[in-house]
Amino acid sequence: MPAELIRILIGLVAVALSVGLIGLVMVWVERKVAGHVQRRPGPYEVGPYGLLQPLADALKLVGKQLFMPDNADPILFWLAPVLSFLPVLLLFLPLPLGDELFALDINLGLLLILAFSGLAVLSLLLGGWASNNKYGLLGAARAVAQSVAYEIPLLLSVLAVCFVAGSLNLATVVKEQGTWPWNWNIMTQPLAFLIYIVSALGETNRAPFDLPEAESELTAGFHTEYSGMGFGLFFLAEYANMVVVCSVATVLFLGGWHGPVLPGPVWFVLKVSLLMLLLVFFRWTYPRVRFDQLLNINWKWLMPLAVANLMLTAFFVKLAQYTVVK
Amino acid sequence: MTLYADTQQVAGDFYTNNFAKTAREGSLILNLGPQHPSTHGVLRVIVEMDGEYILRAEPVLGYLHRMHEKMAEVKTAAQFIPNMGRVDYGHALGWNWAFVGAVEKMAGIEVPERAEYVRVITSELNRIASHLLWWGAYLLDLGAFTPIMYAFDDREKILDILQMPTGSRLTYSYFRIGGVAQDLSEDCIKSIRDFIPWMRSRLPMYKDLVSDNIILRKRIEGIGVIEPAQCRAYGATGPVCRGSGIGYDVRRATPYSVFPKLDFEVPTSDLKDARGRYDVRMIEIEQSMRIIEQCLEQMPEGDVLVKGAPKPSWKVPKGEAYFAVEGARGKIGVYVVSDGGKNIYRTKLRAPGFCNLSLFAEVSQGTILADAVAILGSLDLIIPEIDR
Amino acid sequence: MNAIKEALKTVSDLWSLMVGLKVTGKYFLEPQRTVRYPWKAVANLDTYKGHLELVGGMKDPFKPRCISCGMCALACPSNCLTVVKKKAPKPTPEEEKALAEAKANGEKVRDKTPKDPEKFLYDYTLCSLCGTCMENCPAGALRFSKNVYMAGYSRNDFQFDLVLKLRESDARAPKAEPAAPAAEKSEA
Amino acid sequence: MDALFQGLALDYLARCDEAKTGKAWQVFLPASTLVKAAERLLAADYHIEDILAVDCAEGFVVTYHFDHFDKPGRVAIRVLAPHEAPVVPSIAGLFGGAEWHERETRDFHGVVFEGNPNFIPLLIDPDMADCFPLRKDPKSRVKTRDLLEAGEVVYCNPTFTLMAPDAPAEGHVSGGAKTATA
Repeated sequence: MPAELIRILIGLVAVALSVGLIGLVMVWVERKVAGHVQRRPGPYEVGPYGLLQPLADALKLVGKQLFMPDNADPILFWLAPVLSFLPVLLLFLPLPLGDELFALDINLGLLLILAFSGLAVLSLLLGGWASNNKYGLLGAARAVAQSVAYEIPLLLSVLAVCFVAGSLNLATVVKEQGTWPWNWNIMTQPLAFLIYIVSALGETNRAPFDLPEAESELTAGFHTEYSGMGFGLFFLAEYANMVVVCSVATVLFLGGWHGPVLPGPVWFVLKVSLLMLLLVFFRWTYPRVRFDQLLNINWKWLMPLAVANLMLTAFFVKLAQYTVVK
Repeated sequence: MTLYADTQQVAGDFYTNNFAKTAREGSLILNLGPQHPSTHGVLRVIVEMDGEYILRAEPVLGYLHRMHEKMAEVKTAAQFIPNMGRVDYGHALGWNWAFVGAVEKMAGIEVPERAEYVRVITSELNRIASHLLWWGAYLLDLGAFTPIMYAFDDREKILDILQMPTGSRLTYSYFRIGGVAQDLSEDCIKSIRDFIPWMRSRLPMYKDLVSDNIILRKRIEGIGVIEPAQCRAYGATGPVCRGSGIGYDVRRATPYSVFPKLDFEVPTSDLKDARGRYDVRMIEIEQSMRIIEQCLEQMPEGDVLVKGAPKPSWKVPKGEAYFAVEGARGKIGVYVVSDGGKNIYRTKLRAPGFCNLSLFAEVSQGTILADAVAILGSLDLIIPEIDR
Repeated sequence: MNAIKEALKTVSDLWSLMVGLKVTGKYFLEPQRTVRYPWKAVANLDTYKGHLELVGGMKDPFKPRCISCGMCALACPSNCLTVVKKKAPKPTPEEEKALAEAKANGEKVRDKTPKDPEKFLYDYTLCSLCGTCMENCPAGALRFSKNVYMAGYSRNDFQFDLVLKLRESDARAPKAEPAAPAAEKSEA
Repeated sequence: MDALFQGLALDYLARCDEAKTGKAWQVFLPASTLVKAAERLLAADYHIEDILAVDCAEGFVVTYHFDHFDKPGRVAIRVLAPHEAPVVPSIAGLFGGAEWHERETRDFHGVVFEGNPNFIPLLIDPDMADCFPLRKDPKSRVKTRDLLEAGEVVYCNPTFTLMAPDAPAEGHVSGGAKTATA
């Protein structure tokens, strides 16, 4: 038992450090990719290739005065950014980076991730509500409606994979898959993968589904009134969430640490990075969808498709069982 | 929290209070602007919202009001020209032309033919620049960040070209009473000739990246429908009325300068919605390039400023004149009355954006917030022009 | 039939998203179009229209061609120009005598007052760079400078005497490299 | 144009040289006829261009410019609003766009448009809404007839002296038979 506990503690510290690092690197990647897509260099002054730019920005954010608007609810206002960041740390624990490289080997790994990622929306709601700002309120309302809606197809698509693997343990799911791309779940579950990616965009409030913070409509949505580290934590949590979402996609659909030649963790990081790059490209390519369209996509397309996919999967899994038994 | 109209007793300025008087219970009064990312400057729109739906909207103007019409009273006609570049930074040459044209009309000054061609070329280039600026900014309103950079890449080329004869990049004061300040140099003409095929080659990319994009189509199709009758009641002109199926273009309706000699189409769209206005502007870019090409072919040699152009002590002849040109946003009209003094007795600037924006309150009713932003953008507003 | 059409349309609609990605992907790999400003200078500075400057005379390039007629100040829409004329030098006694003589003889006396201005005050904060002054100058003594790198810490830095500026350019001329630092590094 | 305004109490109707003044017709109306005239113009598919006032010696000449999308030809409808009580009926009920133009004219000249649904300052700060920047000093005001182009007169009400040349009581009337002076 103590060995398990120590493992978790080490894992937590490692995660806390790496989340910070990943956040900084992702900010740099996002800005650099955006720059190159728009045919400008992106950050390039601070450090080689502007690598230290996010660090400089982070230092600036840390150094800023913590400012709260009049009539805002002080407790909730400051609780919100912290609450948005903390659950993210937990999300990393059950993720298997390699064959033996994970902090928490738990049967319900997937469930843990889904449960804690559901907490994120609470922080957005609190932040938007507590800041006594109409834009914030609208942004918070959008965030809740969007998260609640997109959680369902997300769950359903993930569930389909779990049916195939027969386990909620992420390590088991990975082990079920093989080395080569045609051994990965994406081949058996392409629809689930698509649904997962789209819902993930909705869950993490990434463009083109970044409605809670749609700046042309709501200035900055739920974090309109946040500055300094309050904003910084929201920002960091957003990127950390992105990493989690991409990691889960890698584990479930892209064969996790499997891959030829290179060691497992490298493959894992590579796959996650590629997915992240895809999300970044989405953001810098597409216009934002409208709110009613966003929900329409969910309820009219993703939900029925996800349910149908799940039923089919269940059917085939059962069929396979029978044939195997006989 | 003073979020609701019924509890809103004190907060709010003159306009909010004036607006809130008839507000219904439980609705949300929201100030979009004067500092807001989608209002392109300092436009302020007070909206009464029921959730995401807009019940009522009222633009509040005047944050950039500079009283150009008063300045026209205290300056001589020639001295007022620099002001015209500042009215609309998007299509500054259109305003240059409207004012200069009105004074020329009143004074009966004939402009050399080459100057007319130079005017057409530069103001059409300026129109393309203005449409590109609109295109980028509109996509920004709709949440796409990259198109504005591509648009500015192309617009930059136009600014470089226009910098050669005018010396400025945005607020041109290039036209003079009786001609233009400087002839187009050989270099300048060459870069215009180079620019047109380049711009043509860019348009398919615009189409691929944006115009055909399903998200964009869903965002702008069917929103902000403006009926022709509304265009008449509000005096909406330019791409707004052409997007509603009215083929009205001042260059064709009341031709001025050398436009009768030029072959170009006036694009219209029967969609009447934001998509219609979008399409019209995209086609106008092509048509402007056609006009420029023809002008380069036809342009004669000669002076660009009439002999005996007005000196500083010039007295504006008595009379009145209304001169309208087709700006990037619609009909730019300048009305001048002179009593024979150095300064013009009364100058009235008719800004197309002003009339187009006055439609907004009616059109945005009952739409959701995101659509209202999309409609606002589709009207192509330049706030300094509206506030004057 | 309709359902199939609908489905096909949906697919083509979704394909438009891929086309968009293709465009951004293509530009992602292409070279940048921006100029890294402080390290490289942009190419279009030669047509730039900066603040006004006086044109030097034919003989002495550091003595203004201006004849202090004041047309520019009259034409200026924003009253940013003030021309201060030079006073006639105090005549020496001999000159005074000669003058009186000439007057007595009814000869036309050549005015000794120098034409060039004592001061040519220019307020760049007011100037709208319209060029009206240049166009109305009978001597062609004004032009726009190409000075892009005009910056200052106070408003007073933008109110200067153009005559002085022209003279200063004399002092600076031998050094030969007063141009902006950016221009030097423009290669590479 | 005279057919369009058939039966309305006009003061003055003149055809103008479009190449020189930019408008085809110029009409002076008493304030009471304005709304009816606007109704006719709306029915004839005219669109509103702008509303402005010119501060003349006799009063504010409030000018409404209308134009036609299909058959271009600008019509200037003019109403004289005396300096002491510059009141003109609003046409915002007919032409929605007129609301803003009227408010702008109020800001600049202080002309009151009766019946405008939202008659608050538009461009000028409400705190200094009563300064009317374009009102001229009484000494520098010019007479209407010296300022505006007379045009080719089609009809002139005998009691209307605003545009008559300085020598009074000429009252050049032509085509008056067509338009009844109701």
